[in-house]
Amino acid sequence: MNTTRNTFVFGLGVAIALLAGWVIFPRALYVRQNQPLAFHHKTHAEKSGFTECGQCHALRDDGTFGGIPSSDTCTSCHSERMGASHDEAVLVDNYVKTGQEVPWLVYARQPANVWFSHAIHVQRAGLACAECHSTYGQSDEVRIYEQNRISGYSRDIWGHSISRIRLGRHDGMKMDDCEDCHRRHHVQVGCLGCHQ
Amino acid sequence: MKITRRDLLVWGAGATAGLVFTPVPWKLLSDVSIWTQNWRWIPQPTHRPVDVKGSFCTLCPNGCGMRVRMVAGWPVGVAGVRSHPISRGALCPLGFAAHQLIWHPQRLRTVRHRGSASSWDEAHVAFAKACTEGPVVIVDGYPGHAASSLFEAFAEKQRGSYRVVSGPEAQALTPYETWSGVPAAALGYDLENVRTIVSFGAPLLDGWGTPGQFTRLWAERAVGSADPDLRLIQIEPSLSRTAARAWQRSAIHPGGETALAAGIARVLLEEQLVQARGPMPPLTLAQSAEQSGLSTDAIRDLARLIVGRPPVVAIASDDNPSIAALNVLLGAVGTRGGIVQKSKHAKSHLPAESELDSVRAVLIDSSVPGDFVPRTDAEVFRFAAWDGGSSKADWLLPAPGFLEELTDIPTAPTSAIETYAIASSLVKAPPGVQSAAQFLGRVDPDLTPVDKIIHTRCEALFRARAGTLCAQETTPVAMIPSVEKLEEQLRIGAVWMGEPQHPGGLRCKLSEWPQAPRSECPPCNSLGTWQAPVLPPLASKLYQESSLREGPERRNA
Amino acid sequence: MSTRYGMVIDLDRCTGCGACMVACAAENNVPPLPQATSRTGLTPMLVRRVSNGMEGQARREVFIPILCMHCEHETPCVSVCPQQAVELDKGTGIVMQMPQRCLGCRYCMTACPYHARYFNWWDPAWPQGMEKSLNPGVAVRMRGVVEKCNLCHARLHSAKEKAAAAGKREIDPADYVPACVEACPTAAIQFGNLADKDDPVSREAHSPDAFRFLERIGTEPKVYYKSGEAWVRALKGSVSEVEVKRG
Amino acid sequence: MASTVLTDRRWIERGAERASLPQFLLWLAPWVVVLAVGIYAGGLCLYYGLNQTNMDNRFAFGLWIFFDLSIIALGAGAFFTGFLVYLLKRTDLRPILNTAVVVGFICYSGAVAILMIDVGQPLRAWFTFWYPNTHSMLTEITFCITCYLLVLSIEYLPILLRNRQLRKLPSFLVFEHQLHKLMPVLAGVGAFLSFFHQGSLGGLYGVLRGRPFAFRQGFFLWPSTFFLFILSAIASGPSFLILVTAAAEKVAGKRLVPREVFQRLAFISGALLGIYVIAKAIDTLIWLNITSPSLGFAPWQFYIYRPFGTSLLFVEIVLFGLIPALLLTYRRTAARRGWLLTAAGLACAGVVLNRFRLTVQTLALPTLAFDPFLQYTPSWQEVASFAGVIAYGVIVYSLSYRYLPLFVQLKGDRSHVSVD
Repeated sequence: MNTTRNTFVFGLGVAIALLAGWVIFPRALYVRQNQPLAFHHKTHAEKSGFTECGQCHALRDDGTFGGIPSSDTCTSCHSERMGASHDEAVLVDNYVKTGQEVPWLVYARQPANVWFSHAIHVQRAGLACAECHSTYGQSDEVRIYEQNRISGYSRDIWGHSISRIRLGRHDGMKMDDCEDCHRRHHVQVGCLGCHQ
Repeated sequence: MKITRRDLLVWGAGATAGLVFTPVPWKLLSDVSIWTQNWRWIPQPTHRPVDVKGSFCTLCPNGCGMRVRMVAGWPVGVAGVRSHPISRGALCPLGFAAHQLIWHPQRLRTVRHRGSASSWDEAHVAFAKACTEGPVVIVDGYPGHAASSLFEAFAEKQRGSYRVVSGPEAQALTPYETWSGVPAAALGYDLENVRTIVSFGAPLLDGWGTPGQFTRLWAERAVGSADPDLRLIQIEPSLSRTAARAWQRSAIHPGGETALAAGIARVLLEEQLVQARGPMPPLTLAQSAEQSGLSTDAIRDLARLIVGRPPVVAIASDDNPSIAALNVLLGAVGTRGGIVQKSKHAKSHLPAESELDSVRAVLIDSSVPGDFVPRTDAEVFRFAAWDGGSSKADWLLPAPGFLEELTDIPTAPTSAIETYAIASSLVKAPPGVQSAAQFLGRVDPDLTPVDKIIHTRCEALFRARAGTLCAQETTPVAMIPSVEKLEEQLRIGAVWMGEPQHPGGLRCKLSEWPQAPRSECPPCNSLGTWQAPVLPPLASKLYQESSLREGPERRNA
Repeated sequence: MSTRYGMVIDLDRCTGCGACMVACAAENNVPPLPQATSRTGLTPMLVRRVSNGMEGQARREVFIPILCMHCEHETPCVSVCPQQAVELDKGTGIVMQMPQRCLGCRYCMTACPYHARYFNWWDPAWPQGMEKSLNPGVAVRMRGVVEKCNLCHARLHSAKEKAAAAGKREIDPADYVPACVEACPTAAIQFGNLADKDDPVSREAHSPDAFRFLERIGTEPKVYYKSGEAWVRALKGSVSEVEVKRG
Repeated sequence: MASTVLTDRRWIERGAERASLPQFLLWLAPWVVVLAVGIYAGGLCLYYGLNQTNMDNRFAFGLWIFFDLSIIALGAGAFFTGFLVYLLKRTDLRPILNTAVVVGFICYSGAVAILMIDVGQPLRAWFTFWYPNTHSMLTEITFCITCYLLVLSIEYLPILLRNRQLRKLPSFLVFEHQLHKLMPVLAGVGAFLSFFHQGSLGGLYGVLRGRPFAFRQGFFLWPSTFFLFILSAIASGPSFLILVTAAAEKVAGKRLVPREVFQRLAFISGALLGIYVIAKAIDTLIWLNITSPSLGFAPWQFYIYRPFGTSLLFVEIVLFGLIPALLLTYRRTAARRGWLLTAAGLACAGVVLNRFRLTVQTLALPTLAFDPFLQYTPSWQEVASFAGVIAYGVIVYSLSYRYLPLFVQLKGDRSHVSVD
């Protein structure tokens, strides 16, 4: 009787811990934030006729990566409101007209100690953008940005799977993921090859 | 069913055991260590494109060429410019951290009147009132730049006076002005052609003149063999960094330079080691030996050594006339490799060190070293970018700092060749900051503003069609199509360099050996010439974290 | 062929001005430390002043820039680090220190005979606003970790990126010059590839006046020194090999 | 009510004579104060960083590393006694075994606590397990010390569970029985780990090619200091046990272990110390005449700086080595309590001096020809955390002595003697 009860209580403890650890914890660990504007890659690609990521996310002359285009780029089309949506109004009034940059939340932002060169990976190694960034560039969704409360990293760095048992090829941008790919392609770089 | 304490214990044990098989402990362990790698209170650089701009260092009047790396409108690093004809890619250590000076904790941002907060308007009213009540003195630290013209014009209109505080290198040239009538500002050292230098304590390898010019020259010609092409003889009581690396050095008693110069002159004349005839110093060799701390034999040897490889020039660290007289005797004035006249239109100016009597107000420009204190009872308007803390001023007026102000850079004091450059304003000055030129421009709107003066100077250069423009490649001014093009080139870092002057024009008449007591020499600190009120914070590397410089006590907070 | 970056420092040309130290600190976002002393500061490049021990007229002094020597053989700091925060890069010969991996045990500092490693005793701090002057490309180190000269790695990164963008495999040597080398007004510090026999640095390193400090302990440092003065060359040994007093 | 507050009789072994609770608390009070100050000082170091210490870039290791090396050497009695009792079947040493375990546990946990303050980034210390550099002596030490501390905790557990109140819980009693069966295995594991890390601690300095005062040529993988450290640790460990037990006897005012146990420990300690002294002398000669000259360092230069003259070498090898070795092995001096304790004290001082010289002198001596000889004085924070760990040791030992059956032959412990 006593043993059964003990086993049950013990098991209950285990079960609650597992539930908390696998279900509640991953949710509690991240802050969910919306992007300042609902930007749709697909719409923009269709309207502009751009087919390559590099047409907006270009390399600069010195080889550094331009990242997200500045709000000047928006001005070329959005100098006046192009629709009735709320976000459109925000874009035009708050950013385009003031010349301020849109505070985009960058899913793939690596921390300060990482040195990642798009030029080397894209120009020299010939990697496709989707290799790391998945097909977000063709999607019509605005993803929620999730930020780790402790480390401050975007969730995309650790990857969506909390156990890091990877759901897909594009899940996770941690050092282990970089190393995996480097190993597969027999690329040898020292620590400071990718760190600064 | 009652929950016992035992149940809770067992439940806790189960939960603990279960937790080990969840990501919680492991992910937390990882995240906490990532947290230590990204502490939010540790600043990190911004990820923005880097822009490189050409400019000039304005920490001292020498104006070395600078390449400034800018990110998001702020300077993040500087480097020398190899194509600069005088500094030749070199900068002094302080120059390498100068871009941080705009953030110096002692940066002045508000107007202060006798220690309490005030405003520009009040300062204006006070200064305008002073101008109506009596003459005003304007003190300038970098004579010859565009703002100097404005100061002079203002002083002239107001029947006040324009005074200059000059550094030790410029002061060392004043005896020749007395003897030849050529302004000291028009003189320079023909270092490219000299083969023996006798330095009487001048910190030649320690920021003397244009730091890059002499050190480069020294490295190319004075090292690498036992008897190098350029002999540097350092005469100095202590083992300074210049003395440590000199070809020969003589340790003398402190203050023995005058006596030693006289002793050397006596040997030169007695042994007829020089062509020139000149006045015999009154000091005997024995007196000279006693006062300088060298033996008579050592003085004789030194004299012979000095003339052993002409051309030779003696360089003083202050306006000591005995050393200047030695140069006259050595034939080092107005000759190749000696002291030469570089300019026909430089002017001489009254020094600011003398007492300023019956003056209503004194306005001190931010180019004046922080430790300059005017000898006056008049109301003092002190412009400064940083609070050096040493100057007594009624009004402390915040001036634009490094890279924040458009200014031109005339020829460096020691240079043997004329140059002209423009340092553009690369960084926006903080609000509430005004230069002395802007301030005077508000008092008297008829004054020609600095940018106009600079443009006029460019026009003059363009019209003269002389000299070359040094940038990545050198272009004769005659080949430049328009004055706008010339000014544009100058504003992005090119340097105009004049034609070398024929050295023969300069003559010094010296009827008797100078005995005039030396004027008070400002204590030469180990910074060489640079006497800005504050040091860049990174100078802590030089002053505290290494044993390189004992120098002044740290002046930064 | 792998590259072996190295230096030859001509001590006859060093005037001890300290431009290399300041340029290094500015390049590598080393904080100014008002509270630091010569024993607690961060000076990945440190110019030391050494005398021949004599007094008066016979006294001679020399300035010796000390930085990480990037030891090639049995690199003392690499083998001791418990968690692989230090490594000798196979491709470049640079001894790399990874502050983000470092746990701050300082074992590597006791292992280094050149005292070229520095510990961040304080949190790095700049006067207000001065963080805007930080050099992009170099992460600021946190307190509690060891740092040292990484041969201005940010400049190597930029050079590599530039080469990749231009479609080249090798970097242009002119694009990769460490800050101290660039800053030296007398060109006393020469930088180049020691593995390339035609590189001027490689030739200088084999000149009779060239030497390395503590050569006999066998760590094959890649920073060479050079002097025409015998007493300076004699400093390469230990105290017992040089009859000099320390200045 | 007052009596229940002021008495803890029911937690103390039946029949064991212990001081009254107020007296005991009075004894503990100063140690608690020292511990509190130590924790505060350690907290300062963790919160503000190591600028709280007087260590610097040149003296990167200071008092703490010396302390770690010393107490781990002195704590060697734990594994070595276990090794003798369980593996070499020297059952006559069993009475001292519990004390040995407690002393070992105190020394190792204290060392780990100090190490955690000593590293600049304790929150990243686990990287050593995740990204270990197998060539590093420090990796070996970290692994072994952590594992051995775990072993010691498990060894300590049955002693803890034998407390008069705790053993009333049947499941604890069963657990303790089961643990006891494990003891020989644990002793074996502990001995293996300990031999290794005592050696690695020696290797820690011995591998430093850049520090010719410490650098030693190796046998197989390890420098000679690896073996010397093992020897000196197992030689001084038993001596330290003698000292600790004698101190406890002094406080208790009665004999706690049979005289023969002391005798046995003394002989083991003395004999090993003798071997160590010979090995150390040979090693010193090889180092002075072969190793360091080959690196360009002449022997005299290690001894020209006060206070690190050759006299210190004499003190270490003869005064604190050879003499206690003779005193401890010679039956008649070992039988005299005064001589025995003096000799044990000298032996412990010898190992402490050895650790001091290796940690401090190594860093103080110049390497480059233009290096100065350095000095370093620890800050109050370093001294306070050092003292805090000692206070922690005294407190844990006092509590263990009061509430746990440390000395098994005591009256009232019979039931548990039979368990063995």
